[in-house]
Amino acid sequence: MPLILTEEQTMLEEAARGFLAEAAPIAHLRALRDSRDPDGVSRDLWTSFGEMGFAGVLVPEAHGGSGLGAVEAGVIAEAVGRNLVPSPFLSTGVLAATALQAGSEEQQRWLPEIAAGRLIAAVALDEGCKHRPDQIETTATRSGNGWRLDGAKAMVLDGHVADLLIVAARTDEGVGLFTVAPGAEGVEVERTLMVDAHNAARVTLSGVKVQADALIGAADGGLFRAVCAYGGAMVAAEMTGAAEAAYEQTLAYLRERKQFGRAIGEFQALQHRAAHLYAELEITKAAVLKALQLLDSDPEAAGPAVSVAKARAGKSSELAVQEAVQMHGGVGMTDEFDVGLFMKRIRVCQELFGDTHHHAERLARLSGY
Amino acid sequence: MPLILTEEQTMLEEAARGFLAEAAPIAHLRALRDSRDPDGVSRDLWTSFGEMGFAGVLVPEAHGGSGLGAVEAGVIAEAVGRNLVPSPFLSTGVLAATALQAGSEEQQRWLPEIAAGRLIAAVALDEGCKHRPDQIETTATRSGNGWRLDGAKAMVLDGHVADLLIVAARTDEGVGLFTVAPGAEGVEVERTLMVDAHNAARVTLSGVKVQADALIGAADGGLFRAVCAYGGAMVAAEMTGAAEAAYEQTLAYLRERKQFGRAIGEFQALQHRAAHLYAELEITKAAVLKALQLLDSDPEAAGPAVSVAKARAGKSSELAVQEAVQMHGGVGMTDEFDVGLFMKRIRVCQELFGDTHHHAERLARLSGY
Amino acid sequence: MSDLETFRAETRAWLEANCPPEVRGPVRSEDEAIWGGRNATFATPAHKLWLERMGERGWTAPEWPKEYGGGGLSREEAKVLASELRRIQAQPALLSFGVWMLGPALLAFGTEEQKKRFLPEIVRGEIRWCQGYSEPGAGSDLAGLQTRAEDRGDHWIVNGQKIWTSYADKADWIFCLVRTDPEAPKHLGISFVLFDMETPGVTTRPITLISGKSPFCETFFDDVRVEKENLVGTLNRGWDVAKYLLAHERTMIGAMGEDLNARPLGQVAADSLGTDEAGRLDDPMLRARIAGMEIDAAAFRLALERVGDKHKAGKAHPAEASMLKYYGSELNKRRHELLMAAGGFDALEWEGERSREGSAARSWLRTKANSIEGGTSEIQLNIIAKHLLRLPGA
Amino acid sequence: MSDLETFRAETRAWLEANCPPEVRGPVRSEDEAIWGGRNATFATPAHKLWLERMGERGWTAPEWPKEYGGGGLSREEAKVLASELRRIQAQPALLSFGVWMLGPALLAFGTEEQKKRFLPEIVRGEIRWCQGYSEPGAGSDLAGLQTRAEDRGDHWIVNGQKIWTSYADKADWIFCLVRTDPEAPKHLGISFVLFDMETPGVTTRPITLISGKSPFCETFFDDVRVEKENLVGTLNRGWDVAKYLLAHERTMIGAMGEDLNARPLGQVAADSLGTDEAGRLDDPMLRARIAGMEIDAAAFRLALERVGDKHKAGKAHPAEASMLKYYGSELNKRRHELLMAAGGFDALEWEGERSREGSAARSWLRTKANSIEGGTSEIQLNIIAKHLLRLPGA
Repeated sequence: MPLILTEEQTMLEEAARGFLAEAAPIAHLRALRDSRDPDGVSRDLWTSFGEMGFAGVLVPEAHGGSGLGAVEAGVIAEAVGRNLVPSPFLSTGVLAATALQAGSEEQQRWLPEIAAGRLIAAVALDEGCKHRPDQIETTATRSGNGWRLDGAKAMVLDGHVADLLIVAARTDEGVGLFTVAPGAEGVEVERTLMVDAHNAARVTLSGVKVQADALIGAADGGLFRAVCAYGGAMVAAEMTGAAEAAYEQTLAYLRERKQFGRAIGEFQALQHRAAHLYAELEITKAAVLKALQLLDSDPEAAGPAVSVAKARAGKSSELAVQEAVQMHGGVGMTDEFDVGLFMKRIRVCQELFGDTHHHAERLARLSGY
Repeated sequence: MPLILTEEQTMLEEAARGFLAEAAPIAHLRALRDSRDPDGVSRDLWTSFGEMGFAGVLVPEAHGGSGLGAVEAGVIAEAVGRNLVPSPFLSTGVLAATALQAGSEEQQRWLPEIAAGRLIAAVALDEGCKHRPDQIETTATRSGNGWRLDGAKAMVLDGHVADLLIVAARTDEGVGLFTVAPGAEGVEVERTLMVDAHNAARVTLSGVKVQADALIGAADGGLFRAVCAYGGAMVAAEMTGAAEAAYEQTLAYLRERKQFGRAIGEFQALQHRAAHLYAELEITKAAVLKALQLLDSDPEAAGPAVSVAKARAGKSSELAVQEAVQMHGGVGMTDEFDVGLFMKRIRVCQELFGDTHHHAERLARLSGY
Repeated sequence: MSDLETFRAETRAWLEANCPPEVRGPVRSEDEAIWGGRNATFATPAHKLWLERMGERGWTAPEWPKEYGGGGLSREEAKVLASELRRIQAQPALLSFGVWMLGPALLAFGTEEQKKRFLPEIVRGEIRWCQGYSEPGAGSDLAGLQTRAEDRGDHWIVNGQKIWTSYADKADWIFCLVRTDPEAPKHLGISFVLFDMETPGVTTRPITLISGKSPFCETFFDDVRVEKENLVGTLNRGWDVAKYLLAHERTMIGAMGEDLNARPLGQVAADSLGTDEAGRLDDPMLRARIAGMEIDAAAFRLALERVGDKHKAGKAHPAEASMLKYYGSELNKRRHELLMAAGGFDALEWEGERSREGSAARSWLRTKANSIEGGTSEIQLNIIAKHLLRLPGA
Repeated sequence: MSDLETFRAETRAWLEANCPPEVRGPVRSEDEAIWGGRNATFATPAHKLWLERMGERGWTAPEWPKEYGGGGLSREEAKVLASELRRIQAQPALLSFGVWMLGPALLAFGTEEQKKRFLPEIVRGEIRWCQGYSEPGAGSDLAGLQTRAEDRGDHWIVNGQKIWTSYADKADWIFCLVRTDPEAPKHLGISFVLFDMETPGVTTRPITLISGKSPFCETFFDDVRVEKENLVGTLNRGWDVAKYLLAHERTMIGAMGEDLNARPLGQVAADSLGTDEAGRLDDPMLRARIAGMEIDAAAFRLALERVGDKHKAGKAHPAEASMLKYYGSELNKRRHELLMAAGGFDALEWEGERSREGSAARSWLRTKANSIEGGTSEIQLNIIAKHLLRLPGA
């Protein structure tokens, strides 16, 4: 498969960029942040995601979705990144949609709701302060006909506005994913206000009782890993979008801003740094697209490619936002300019589904050293 | 103590630089290399080191030396580095002189010979392919009244021209240093021709018998560590000298060489890289001087400072020679220009007494993480 | 016992007796910082006492001459004092642009009268100063300065606007660059003047940064009267004063990242991420980067000391301050990137008690200004290339 | 079965039958490299056979048209062929500046006659080519070209000197930039010509590099006769041909570091340094740097593939070759720095069998030229800044 977008994918890219630049430019994030919006996302916008076919990009057509693949979802994630759009696309459109497809018929009835942008589902995976999929300590123990869940989850995207929770918990067999009603007894949800003004929450589960059929698919860890792989690749795509937008703003600033009587973009030292950054970003784009393609064509083999993509996205987008602020100088430090918002979002994305260090470690082990 | 050279030390610096620029400029190294000199060092030059008081800089005055300290030895090492001088200064003037001072009266009788530049002594410390002082596998076992030595040593500086060997070997107590005659039965010495055209050898010891009094001082590892600390600091000093000389040649080239109608030093991208390198080198110089001062004033506490100095010297001098070759362009790749010789020497110095990685690891452990 | 050893013993005894326990240990919040000034606030009465005691001894400016209220210490004695303060983890008795920046400029360029008038109250922390250099649109290029001072005989009338004036809203006086000769080219025609921030026509407006509320302000001058006796240095040669002072500022910003009471970053990371069986931080890749940064930081501290010693010995080139400023601020940015990685999800919180109102994230973002304020890293590299490397066209 | 699957099956079967065992597995020494040419030498008869078989099929230039001796494969088929060659660890059947550089230029700029004459013998490895661009003193700045071609009606007389001509002492023909109009400014007035290295007046002298003996030569032209029929492209517009061809060279040098049969560097390092209880390379700091490099290398391989695919789809900007050249050569330098660190003392030896005549050290030093030859890294960054970023004054 050529490592470029198909014509259909390019059309989707244009549609997603166009729609989001119109409906949810960065001003949208600022408005939610500055009004201290209690939801932190707009349900109306999420409904529009449904209408555009974005919310259900990964939902099979039989369940009212677009039935497309990871590449198409990545194209949307990238547009989300470019505009720093706060939305349940990642939590619900990617993670929950991926998880629920593996579920029972009963569980799959949530899929049309997701595709329509009517339902927000939060997937509670991480614990502690870093993404460590091998160290899930939340437990699911058999209790009567069902399960009992105990543990504390962190960085639950959209946790405080979720209509449905999906919780990763350790069973005797391995890590399984369980559907939990946010209002169930023993569930506590605390919104955490984040540096990037996107949504996250801490979720505590104390003796939460769920039915036997709350388990999605098998509890062998396979679905959990698959959800993490989709999450990692999608966040990498979002990061490339955000990094590229910050880069474009910086290039524009280099062309416009005058100092010592010349456009600062004429200074060769800045030219070389900008050119180096261009190379870093292009190389990352190839890695991200490859990971997305493999998730579609050979998901079993996609793991290392996702790690390469996420590690590269972390490295190159960090450089992009650092250079963006530095090259903007003083104004880059003000809240008024957007480059700082890109820096904040990239920092959060680094932590989601494992940072550069995590994936480097993972790849080193996979490579046998 | 101020972190600058005293007046006396500055005078010594001038003397050492002047003498070596005259008596052993880089042409000296080239002549030995191109004639495939079997010794790889000039014994006449070593005698001159004796006459100048350099060979015995660390030898007490009572034994005919200058009775100076690590800072003064470092000043000479730096001048050696600037001129890429192949000489037994490190092996004999630093390592052997440090070791033998802790020895018996009998052993100290070698010191005047060293101070006079008449004796070359090689100190065989390392094994395998990296400096790993915690993994010495050469053994010294009690045998009759004396010891029996078995093992294989690598990177023995001046090993094939040595009049005396000093060998680190593990005893029941710890690692001890033993004097061994190069001609003793069971000793095999193989010269290894190195990338930098400096001297090294592999030494194999098979059931080598030495007297009880061959052990220098105690076998508790203390002297071994002290010799390694002196070696590390002195190589760091040599590296700063070599890096600085390569840097100066590069600055000169930047000022002279014209391209696209301008001196290449006018290009801002190169200016910024040269300025960054300046900062790296200056910061390393402070670290190296501190390590040398502590070896004189508080040797017990000098360990971490030596590691900082050697790690920094590795990092900054590698950058210096890489930039030197790159900024020289094609001619920098030719054997005719000196920058390549600096690159080669720096690579060898990286490996001597632990590279940047080794010392970073050591410091991390010492810092409790 | 050498003189220095005697001095150390006496200093230790005095500190033991005079440094209150409340001002020992890491600075826990911004409130604890002692800035002094007319409207000074103190976290505790002990903080006030600490400033008073240190100020009285001149130890808030240890190396300044005694006649101007300073400590009159030699460089070696000042090092001993600093190490004794470190030993007991004493918090700084005074943070002051007066001590760091204006004072050195006055000592070098001020009249005897100016020194007598301004220095002692700086040492005692009675007057808080701010700096007025940057202007909108001028950035690192001070030659483009627009604020104008019109000559009115014994005084000037100043009109214009400054930006990035730290703590302008809290400062009592300002040292300020104004254009006194609009015809002169570039750096000429600029003068260095002092005036009271309560003078009619001065207004300030804080700037919100990506890290949140900030000490930076926009400052506006609308027909502000400035007495001519408050000119520092020669008329129209304010650039010389500013350059001298910028060098001091650079060293300061370069060193700013250094909280000497701070624990090694690797240990901080181990607290949050744990260690493996061998006691190593349980994130090998992060650990490697931390170790690299800590080595550079250790060497940088020594370089700071070395440049100070060279300075004292009359062997320092003024442009070495640019080297320290450049390296120190880049280092501090690296440090905080690593702190964020070590903190993980916890360090991303922006509000609330658990995160102490997002202190990790806000500090991280704040460091991004280090390589911009006081002359960008690019400007410092230009200065090194020109003045230390003497590269053509630099 | 799709067409591509059929092609894969057929290719696999053909390779199984035709790729001798002697040419499988890593290239163990320079002697094994197959360069072809009039005076070709082969490590074994199997190597000769391998070139003949692949050349006959056109698979030494898989994507060239069949009419000129090429393989006539589509891009997708060529990828399948490459992956099948990798699968059996086949050594390259031909290393050739003709295939990599001259061929693409001839396909784009050559006359039908030139294509018919030169391309098939390039594919079969019968004629070995070298490149004459750089001149002493001109370096990356080809505008300063001095080699002059004097018009003599049906031929030119060429005088001048080239440097960095790889394998000039072993090549049969040269493609060469000469100045055909001494009056024209800068890049104009230069033409792209071909001639036989056996023409009277051509002499070569190898250059000794820091890595030892090198393929590079100085090449001298003393009244060398060049037929006008061997002009490629338009007279005085040789710069267009050269630019096109440089882009190809850049991609090639960028990718050169990639020995696709090579083991992961981390495993190579573990061989020499050992592993800890957890199976991790026993040098945590080196391990971290290796992992970072391997990630960049993996991503770079994908970027190479992606630019190829964009090219095929008509969506690649020619300057993207500069991006690949820049990144690939810097990456290769990093790889060899790490290989040296992993090899330690052993990798420092310069002669003797144990070190295979210093192969690690020589390879390491050789990589330092990657970012100089074919346009320095700085030139590539300039090109990116100008043509891709459109920065002012670039």
